[in-house]
Amino acid sequence: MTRSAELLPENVDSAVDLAGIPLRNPVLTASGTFGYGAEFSPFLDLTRIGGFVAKSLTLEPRFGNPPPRIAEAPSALLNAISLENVGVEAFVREKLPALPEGVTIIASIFETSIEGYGEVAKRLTGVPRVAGLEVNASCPHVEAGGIEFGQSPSVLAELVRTVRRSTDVPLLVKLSPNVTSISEMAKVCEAEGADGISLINAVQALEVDVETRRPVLANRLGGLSGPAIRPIALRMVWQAAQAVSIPICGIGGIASAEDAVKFLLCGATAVQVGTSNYLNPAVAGEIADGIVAYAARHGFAKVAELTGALLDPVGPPQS
Amino acid sequence: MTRSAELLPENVDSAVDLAGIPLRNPVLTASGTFGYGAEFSPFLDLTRIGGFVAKSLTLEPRFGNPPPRIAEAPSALLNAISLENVGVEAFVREKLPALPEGVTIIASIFETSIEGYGEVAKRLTGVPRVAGLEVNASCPHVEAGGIEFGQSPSVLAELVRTVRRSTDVPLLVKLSPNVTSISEMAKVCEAEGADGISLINAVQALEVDVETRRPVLANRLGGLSGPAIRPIALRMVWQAAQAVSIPICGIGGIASAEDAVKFLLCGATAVQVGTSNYLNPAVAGEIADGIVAYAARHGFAKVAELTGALLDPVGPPQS
Amino acid sequence: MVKTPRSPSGPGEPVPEPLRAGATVLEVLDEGGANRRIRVRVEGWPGFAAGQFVMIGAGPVMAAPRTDPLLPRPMAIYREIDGSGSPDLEILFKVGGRGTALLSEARAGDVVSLVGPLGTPFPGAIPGEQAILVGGGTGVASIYQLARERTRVRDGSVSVLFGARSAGDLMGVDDFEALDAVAVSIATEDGSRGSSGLVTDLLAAALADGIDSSRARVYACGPVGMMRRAAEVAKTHGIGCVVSLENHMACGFGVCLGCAAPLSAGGFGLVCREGPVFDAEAVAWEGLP
Amino acid sequence: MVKTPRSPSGPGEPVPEPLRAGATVLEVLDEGGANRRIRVRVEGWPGFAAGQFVMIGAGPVMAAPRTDPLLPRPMAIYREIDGSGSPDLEILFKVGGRGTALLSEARAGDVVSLVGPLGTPFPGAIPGEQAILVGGGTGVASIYQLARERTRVRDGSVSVLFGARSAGDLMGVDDFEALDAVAVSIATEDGSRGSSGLVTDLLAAALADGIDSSRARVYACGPVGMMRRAAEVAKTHGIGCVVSLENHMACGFGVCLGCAAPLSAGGFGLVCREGPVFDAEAVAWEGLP
Ligand SMILES: Cc1cc2nc3c(=O)[nH]c(=O)nc-3n(C[C@H](O)[C@H](O)[C@H](O)COP(=O)(O)OP(=O)(O)OC[C@H]3O[C@@H](n4cnc5c(N)ncnc54)[C@H](O)[C@@H]3O)c2cc1C
Ligand SMILES: Cc1cc2nc3c(=O)[nH]c(=O)nc-3n(C[C@H](O)[C@H](O)[C@H](O)COP(=O)(O)OP(=O)(O)OC[C@H]3O[C@@H](n4cnc5c(N)ncnc54)[C@H](O)[C@@H]3O)c2cc1C
Ligand SMILES: Cc1cc2nc3c(=O)[nH]c(=O)nc-3n(C[C@H](O)[C@H](O)[C@H](O)COP(=O)(O)O)c2cc1C
Ligand SMILES: Cc1cc2nc3c(=O)[nH]c(=O)nc-3n(C[C@H](O)[C@H](O)[C@H](O)COP(=O)(O)O)c2cc1C
Ligand code: FES
Ligand code: FES
Repeated sequence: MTRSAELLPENVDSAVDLAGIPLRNPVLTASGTFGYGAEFSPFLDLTRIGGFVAKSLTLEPRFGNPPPRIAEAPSALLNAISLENVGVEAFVREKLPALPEGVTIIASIFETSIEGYGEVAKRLTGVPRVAGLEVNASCPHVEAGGIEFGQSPSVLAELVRTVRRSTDVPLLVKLSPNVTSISEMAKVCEAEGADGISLINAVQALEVDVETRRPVLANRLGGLSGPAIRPIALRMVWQAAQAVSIPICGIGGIASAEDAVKFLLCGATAVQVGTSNYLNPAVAGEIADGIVAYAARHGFAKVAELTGALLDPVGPPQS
Repeated sequence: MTRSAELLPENVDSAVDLAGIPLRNPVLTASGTFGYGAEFSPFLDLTRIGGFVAKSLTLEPRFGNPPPRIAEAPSALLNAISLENVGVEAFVREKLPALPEGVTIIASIFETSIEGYGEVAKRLTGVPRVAGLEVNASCPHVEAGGIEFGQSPSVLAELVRTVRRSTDVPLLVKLSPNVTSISEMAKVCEAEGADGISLINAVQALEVDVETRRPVLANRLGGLSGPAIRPIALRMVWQAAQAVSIPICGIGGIASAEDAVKFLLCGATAVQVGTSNYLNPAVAGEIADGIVAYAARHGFAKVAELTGALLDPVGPPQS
Repeated sequence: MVKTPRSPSGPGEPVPEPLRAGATVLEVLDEGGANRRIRVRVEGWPGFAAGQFVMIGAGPVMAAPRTDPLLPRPMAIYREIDGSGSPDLEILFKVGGRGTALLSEARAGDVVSLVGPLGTPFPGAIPGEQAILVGGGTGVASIYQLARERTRVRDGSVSVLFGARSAGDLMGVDDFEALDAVAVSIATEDGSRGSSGLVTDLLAAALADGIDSSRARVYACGPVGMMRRAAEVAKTHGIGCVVSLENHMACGFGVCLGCAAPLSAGGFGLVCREGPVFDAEAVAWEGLP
Repeated sequence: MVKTPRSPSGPGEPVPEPLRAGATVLEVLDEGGANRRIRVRVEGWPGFAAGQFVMIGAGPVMAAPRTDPLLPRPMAIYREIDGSGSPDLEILFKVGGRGTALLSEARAGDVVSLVGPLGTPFPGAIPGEQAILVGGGTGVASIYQLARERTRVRDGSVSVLFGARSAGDLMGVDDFEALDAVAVSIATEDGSRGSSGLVTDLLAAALADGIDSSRARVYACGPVGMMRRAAEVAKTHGIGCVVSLENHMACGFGVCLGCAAPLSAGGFGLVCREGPVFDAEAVAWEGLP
């Protein structure tokens, strides 16, 4: 598939279909990094991007971890926010109506029990503005029985099954990167009826202050995000794309259109921008434009054609 | 353990015992990043550091992967060198004698079969200059049956058992970070008689060139190393230290004495400096001096007392 | 377009809508020791209210993107150079870690990324307010604009108490002294300038001096311990205390939830949005790192 | 202290022991387009041999350590400014990616990290050597010192063939022209300077021009395709060809094994240690990316 003719960006079709969610373009913003959307309105026209994934919701409003909750690491952010959110009711009642028309919203759900997940999913089903659900199976710093939901194939299977039974909206499952085989986890989601998978969540990590001799986060462990994790995320997206045929939403360290294109080439249908939103609250819009420009320059008439368009490495000696 | 009195660096005892290997100070250099040692003699007096781990050896000399083998990533290096090495015989015959007296050498071993590992371990047993063996169970880019030796508890157990039976020299097992539970893997090593564990090896990753639309490495997947992975490595060292009582050698992104101290505080007895050697071939010596200076400033009379000296995070509200 | 954030004194003044911009460095001045003053021009700057801050890049933007250090740094807006409405801002900062070290190397013409103005400003003055401003270390940078504004309060008074480890750590003293009708006192821990001791001792002395508690208010910005102590001293005298917190931040505009401060009413407040200005009573000090 | 590395012409000249140092930037000159010339002073510089290179930091060392971009960049030592033995070095480079972009912003007084001199130099001259140097793009930076030295070969001759996409991409032409007894020819792909076409066409023409194949040798540095073609042209005329490869490198001194080039004899050669200079015949071109 070598393409020669360059196109004009206005002749490129940027729309993609992510697991039954039609998106204007493949750029979403990641849960927990975009608040409930309205916070970005001074900086970004929310209809310029594909949509956004809201902060993960629990049944009841929740407080998070005590501070310090964040720290800086090489090319990365370390965080342990935990479950802090307004709760599903306030989200539906206050946050959704505050958003302008034409903004695509995916709700993210999280709970400490599988039944809890199912319950939150039910409450969000049939809510007009909610285009899809993302199950956060991967929050790396919540001590729910020790390991993450997304770290055990059997627990993950039960979780996806339960949520699938609770809702008929498009269902994405967001995977934890802290596993031996991301392919295995992706297959579990596909088998249990997920419409798509999102990956990766933050990578479990630790940072220490040598002067105080203490962990920098009150929670001790946190999740590493930002550019540092991008090559790990890209590997996992590529591996998952080999393993399943449901669509993939690529996440991890995306800071530019070029970064986003890498994920599309490796098999992602759409991407989510996370930590970069903090550094430049307009970045998601710039990335959306940049992807179209890339597609045009490389002669792709549809952005959707970029998905999986990775070529093989330069070959071994041919002589 | 609050220490008040500062000490003079010359009054600090820098020696540590790593799994039966006496070290002048806790700074080793990591396998594959220090060649066979002599390459560093223009830059660094090798007796200034605790010792070095040589490039992993196979029974026969081996060629590695075709180029490109390396690429840059955010705060990181991505590599897919594979098995390239001179073989165990040439190492013993040519490389060891080239090293000055007083240099502590740990040989690293790698093979494509468990029997192969055992055989290499045998060949290195009783060789005068070899102070210890490190089993590289983790090379993330060698396609030995698909997964890494260090990714399956049962395979790892068999590997450690076999090598343990083949040698009586101090035995370190170097773990792969590409696992769900590093604690489980650490316990396997302890149960099978390893004298210590080293972690982490490079994290499996992928990088893509959007202009050529190809992976940047000929091998497609590679191992991510350097500062980007340090908080992940630190987390794994801390987790492993909770799980086992054999000594731990901490590896991953160490670029300064401060970085090294973080690993010691989290439970490492010694550390290995990898990628940073490429950027500054004298860095390991500077780190060794810096650790002693830190111990002195913080009133630790022995560097060994830094191991595990991490305090709890700032507490939750006490009122 | 304006929005109305929550403020410690109830619904606050409308504040300008923040923008994201490249700020052009005009100059970086050495203010002695590790202290620096950076002047930047921000095209389209919408103005700010006393107590607001910006998120400023960790070092200038260079020819090629660098991802380390990653996070921007929160910095109080010290003042607009030519008074209200000027797009030329001044920030006073101390070189400590990597971001401030890199920022100190910015040269005229360099561009630094900037998001702001952010945060909920100081509340409006009490009629005839006797404002006592307490600044510890770099905390004084957050209260200069407040001092300036409080001098305009009819029948009011403004005193500013500076605290620092040593004379060399003081910043901005000349600027405050140049303000009309502002009484400046200084305490240094080593006694190298002003009285010897803590700035909260100065505060205790000032309040003991017989003050009209119905018109007095204390404003404190500095290390947590100092603010907490200032609040206690004020409370002893039945005087209200407003503080400006300096938690670590990733975004600065309320989406990362990283800057949470525990509140005495339970739960957390976002320092970047509900703060940085809080009523001292609202803060659960024992949970603040 | 000297060591004797392997060289394409058998045991080579002893080369100086490398050092690791902070190099002080003297100036960075704009050479048109993306081309830059950086001058640095390296205290204790031990000298170098034609064909050697340094690993130079991706941008200047700043007040605080930054870990991105991480790797140093390999750059040929263009020349010592005041002739042999001077600690002032010149490097010619092209701004392409992040490291070279940052390096181009270095200012006088800045420090860049440097390790070198590294690599196996060009082999000694054949008696009466007729040296034909072919430089494509930034490849010319690797052959200036060689050109200079070959002018001293008794009864020899030196011609230098420059190739570039366009006139603006050429670098160092004036320096080569200023050398005594060096014949300079230029080819640009767009014909904007010199003849229109590829530098390897110039080479073919030069060799077809009747040359003493027993005394002639071709030296090529530039893009892989260009070097490969130069080697083929030379071979057609029964003339030896020496190339200087530019693989990606992490360390530059033989320990990361990242720079491996496939060899025609099987296996790989380390470009940083066995090279960058190789006999063209020794390279398995089809395996070189
Ligand atoms: C609202 C607000 C206003 C501020 N105003 C000023 C000001 O006007 N002048 C001034 O000198 N300082 C001010 N500070 C503190 C300033 O933000 C920190 O000193 C600065 O972030 C430290 O960065 P660094 O690169 O030196 O440190 P590093 O140690 O490299 O920082 C690492 C990370 O920790 C964070 N961090 C470290 N120390 C602090 C701190 N004390 N407060 C908050 N975050 C910290 C950094 O932002 C960064 O994310 C303010 C902080 C806040 C929250
Ligand atoms: C022995 C040797 C001598 C060289 N001499 C010169 C010279 O004198 N002048 C000059 O302009 N260039 C020279 N090069 C090429 C130069 O090293 C690259 O252009 C430079 O590394 C690109 O860095 P960047 O930051 O612009 O690119 P980036 O794309 O940011 O680089 C990313 C990574 O890829 C590597 N890389 C990218 N392109 C190349 C390349 N062409 N060759 C090797 N590595 C590359 C970088 O070193 C870095 O590790 C030489 C290369 C070698 C091996
Ligand atoms: C401060 C912070 C809070 C986050 N909260 C959530 C969350 O509530 N739910 C979730 O699924 N992911 C959460 N994430 C993970 C991100 O959505 C994303 O998966 C991760 O940060 C990797 O992407 P990035 O490198 O682009 O940030 C959070 C990340 C950060 C940095
Ligand atoms: C180029 C390269 C080659 C490596 N080769 C080996 C090897 O042969 N055996 C091994 O156990 N680890 C090898 N490693 C892994 C390192 O020893 C180390 O575990 C890893 O790089 C993480 O440490 P760092 O971040 O300090 O580099 C290699 C790493 C690099 C970068
Ligand atoms: S700094 Fe991000 S929410 Fe306050
Ligand atoms: S660049 Fe490291 S071995 Fe050549």
